[in-house]
Amino acid sequence: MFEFIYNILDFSIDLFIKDIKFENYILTALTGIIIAFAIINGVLGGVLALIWGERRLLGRFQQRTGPNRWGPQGILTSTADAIKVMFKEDIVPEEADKYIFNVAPLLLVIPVFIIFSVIPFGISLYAVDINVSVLFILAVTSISGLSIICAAWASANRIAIFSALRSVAMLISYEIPVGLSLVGILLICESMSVMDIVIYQKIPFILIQPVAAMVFFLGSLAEINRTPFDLTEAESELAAGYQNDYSGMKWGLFYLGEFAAAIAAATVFSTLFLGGPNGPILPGIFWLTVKVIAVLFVIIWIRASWPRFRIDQVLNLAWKGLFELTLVNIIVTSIAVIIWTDGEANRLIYIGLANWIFAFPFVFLIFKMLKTKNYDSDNKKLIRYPVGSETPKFHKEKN
Amino acid sequence: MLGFGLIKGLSVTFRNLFSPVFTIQYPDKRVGVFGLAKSKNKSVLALFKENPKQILIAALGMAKVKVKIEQSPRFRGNEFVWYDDRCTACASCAKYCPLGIIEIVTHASEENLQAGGNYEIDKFDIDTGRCMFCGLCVEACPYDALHMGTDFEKGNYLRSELVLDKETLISQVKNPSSWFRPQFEENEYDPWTSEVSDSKEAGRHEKPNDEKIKQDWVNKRKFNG
Amino acid sequence: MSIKSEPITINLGPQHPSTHGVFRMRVTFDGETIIDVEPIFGYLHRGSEKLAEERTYTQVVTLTDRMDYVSSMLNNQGYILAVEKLSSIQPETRGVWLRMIASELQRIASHLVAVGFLIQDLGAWGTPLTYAMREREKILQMFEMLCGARITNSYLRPGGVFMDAPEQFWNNLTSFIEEFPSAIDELEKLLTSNEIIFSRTKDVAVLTPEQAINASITGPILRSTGVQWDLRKNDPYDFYDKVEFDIPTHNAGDNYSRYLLRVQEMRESLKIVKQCVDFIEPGPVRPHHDEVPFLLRPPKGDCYVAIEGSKGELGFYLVSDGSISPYRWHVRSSSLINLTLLRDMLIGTLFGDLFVTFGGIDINMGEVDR
Amino acid sequence: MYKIMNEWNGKTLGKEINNQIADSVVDSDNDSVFIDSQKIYEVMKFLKETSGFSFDLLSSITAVDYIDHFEVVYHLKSLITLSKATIKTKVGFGRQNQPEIDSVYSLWKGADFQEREAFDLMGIHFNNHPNLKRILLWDGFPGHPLRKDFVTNSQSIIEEENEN
Repeated sequence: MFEFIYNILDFSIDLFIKDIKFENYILTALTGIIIAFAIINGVLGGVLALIWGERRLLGRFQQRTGPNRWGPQGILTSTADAIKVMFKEDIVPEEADKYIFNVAPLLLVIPVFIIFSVIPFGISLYAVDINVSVLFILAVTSISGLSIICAAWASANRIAIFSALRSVAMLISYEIPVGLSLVGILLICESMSVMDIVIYQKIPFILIQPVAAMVFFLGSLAEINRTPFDLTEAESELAAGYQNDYSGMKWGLFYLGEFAAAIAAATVFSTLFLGGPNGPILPGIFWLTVKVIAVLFVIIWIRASWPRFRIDQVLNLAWKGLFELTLVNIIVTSIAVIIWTDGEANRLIYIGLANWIFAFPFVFLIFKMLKTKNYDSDNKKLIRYPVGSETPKFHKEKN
Repeated sequence: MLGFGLIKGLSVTFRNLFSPVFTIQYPDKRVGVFGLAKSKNKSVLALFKENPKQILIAALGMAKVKVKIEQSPRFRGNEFVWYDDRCTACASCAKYCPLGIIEIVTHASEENLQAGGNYEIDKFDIDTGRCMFCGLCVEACPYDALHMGTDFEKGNYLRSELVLDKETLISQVKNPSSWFRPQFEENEYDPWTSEVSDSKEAGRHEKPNDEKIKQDWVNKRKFNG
Repeated sequence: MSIKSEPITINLGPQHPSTHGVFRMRVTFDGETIIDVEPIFGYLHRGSEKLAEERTYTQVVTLTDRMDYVSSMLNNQGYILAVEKLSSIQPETRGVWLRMIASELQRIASHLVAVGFLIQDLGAWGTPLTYAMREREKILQMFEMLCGARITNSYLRPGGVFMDAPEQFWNNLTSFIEEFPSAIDELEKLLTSNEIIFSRTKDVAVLTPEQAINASITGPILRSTGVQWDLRKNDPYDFYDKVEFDIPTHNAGDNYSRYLLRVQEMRESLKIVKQCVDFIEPGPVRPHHDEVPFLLRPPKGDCYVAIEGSKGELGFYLVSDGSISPYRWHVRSSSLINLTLLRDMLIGTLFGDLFVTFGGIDINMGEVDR
Repeated sequence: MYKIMNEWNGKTLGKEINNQIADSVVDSDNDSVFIDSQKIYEVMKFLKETSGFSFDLLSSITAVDYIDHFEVVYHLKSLITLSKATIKTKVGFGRQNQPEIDSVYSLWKGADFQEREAFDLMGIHFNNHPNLKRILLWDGFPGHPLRKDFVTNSQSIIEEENEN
């Protein structure tokens, strides 16, 4: 994509502005700006659509209509909200550390956009191809935790600090299973580049690495603070969590960052596990969009159906459940990779079968974390309090 | 259970994704082409001939249709219906009001004083801004002069405008609710479609003729004696 | 290994999304663990008891509506029973059946709200709540047919109800009786076997029967600890001795059993409504005005009547001095008294359990502060 | 299957109590027993802990202002013997500023909020209550509103607030 746009720019400048000679680096910068502009605006548009789509879908799940006032089917609702947020008063608490208070929302938003730079939107449609882009994604996503703790600390609010500490605890816990869950894929592809992984995915990796896909999905739900791991802004406990004291566009940036993170997580998941832009006939960007929408639908569906975990259960799930699962997954996959080396026919199918048979049963292990024995009301006969066991000494005589 | 409870929950919400909406859009609802045609009782084609722009808006799902919420006939609305010619200014309603928001000022009529005639009403104010619409005043009214109203779209910017005075009560559209007025329910009266402007229809007591009064008096004497 | 930490005190409420009104708690945390809770009341205190001293006996009915505004029919019933006992009024049969139907429907509505908000506090994003509200909506519509209002009913009068039910009410009631079991089934399918709900509510905020009785806790919370105690059975008022139903109990005494018990009680209430519809016969619904005048003047004396409200024993203590208004009106509000053990239940649990326990107790601020 | 609760006759109960604790019953009628306010704790302890009475559930505590004295009313229920009774006490004769009575908090924890409420709204001081402070009204509220001599004039409250 980069070279394509660079060449077009070069050509058009040659064509129209012949007098001025442009240095290469200016052209490079211009190209970068154009690509960044396109991606950021694409994501922003996606965020607006997602906010609308989530509200409509949640409404339908709850047998309501959802927002339908502004524009056809209410699609302009989130745009109207965005405009409103921009014009709202910006309140900074007096006790706040003003510099950090202002920087924190930016810290949340920027890394999310950076992730999209390494995502291939088509087979050859990408901004940059770093050879360690999987590592890059994992590294960049952890910056959001810094932003949350900055925001909470700067706003000098106790509830916000609660939220930030929860967020950090969750981020630290879930970084590990999320990172380890990708090891299986890296073993199979023998590359850390997202491009290579996409090209290697003749069969979507969700079928070959079911356990890794599940762990990655749950982990990314936790990292983007979605139900059932939305403890950071559990509105029934912490009101709005770390963004309690934010208002106006700063709050808007947090909101934007969260929804962009949801899109980013869905994109990364569909790139790594659902084959990304791979698909028949139609262009890759279409298939990627379809897959991202499908993943987002599942995320919203889960939000509509499930309550949230408690903090100790969340951490237990990460350390006692998902972490072990990833280890099992790595062991099974590495043995399978050694047995069926690269180049062998139907290699992916064999590895997948091995994973389904040996690794997937361990999924039920994580439900040991939840007290899932059936609720027993069978000891009903047990008299816990002797109601009416004695007779009073005298009764009121009834006429 | 092993996580199957969670999946069961997902299935419940998924099934409800396709079930009809139970909420009501108010004050207007957005409809598509067919919804618009249905609300106007015309075919889509006729509507298109009439106003193509409207159909275009409806195709985007942006056509507005006014919604009138169907309430029960007993609904205690945000207003009162009062028939001045039924009212004898006995002020029962004012006495029975828990909040004391009905203000009545009367003077004796100069014309029919000898015949025990009516009081003339100078002032009949109901402060609906403080009213809780319990309807005890309506229950207290012995001559069915005061009724609960059914309209509830009575928003105002000023508290003083919420006070219903005598002139407003006389001149307004009269859609009395059948709350504590069983005579309305017998006639299958629906306050949402019809109104009762004639005060004679609103009361349950017909004015008795002389013979009946005499008979009643005799009966009462007999019973007590 | 223990990490040295400092306690942190947070004011939760009166403005908080899930305090069910304007309740305030001053909670001290050690990390995520609760070490102290101090409930603070009074943000919705309207002085109902004082107001009643200046109103006639019928006018006080409107005050009872506004106490526990999600179960106003039950409040009406309790108050009316107290007035009837005080002035020895014999209620009309049809009126009693009608008010039993109304109050059992109200109990269902109240439990639906309780269950819906309990799950809302658990973090389910409104879905079970909307399903519960959908069913409650049907009940409120029936109330509107009965008395023209959905929440502040004022339907009951000394001696019965103020007006007979219209024709449409019976149609709606019949279809409600048919449809409601499947709606509960749906709700239960969504919630009862859900592992997250299970793991979050099981063995949290456990009460023993001795503790609960000692703290005067009544209603579903007491029954969830394993005590078979229901004033509808043990001290029958109205015609509850003529209908058949069970008192569901659970032994665990935790949040989950409180949830499950409410669901079961809804089914029992529906049973009662069904039987009432069978038993009801045509007749007058309230005594004539000559017998029970608007301005009641009960003889001097006092009486205490307790009914099984949706949240526990709902008692009304009335003192009459022979005049048209009560000399003293006291409400034994179960919402307030059920909070007595809040501190003991919460200490040692985590922040996430706080509002779940609170939702499991199911209070209504209108009744707590009166 | 379900047994029905009975109500104690006040006179019978009064005799029973008086046999055990001398001079504790002042008066009794068909509905209730009037107890000497000095011995209320002793009587309550007896009623709660003696089998045959075992009133384990304290339904309600409330207070009534009878102008010349206050009356504290206890409604007791027994789940074990399935019976209920009403106990009354007269306190604060001659309109003392602070009528006093012993708290039953140590017997029933359920008395906690109810005694606080009676203190808050009626101004009855419960001795030995661990946390006797206002519950529904704010600290520093002038007077006790449910007393009959309380002036229900919002203007005067505001003025007094401003003076403070």
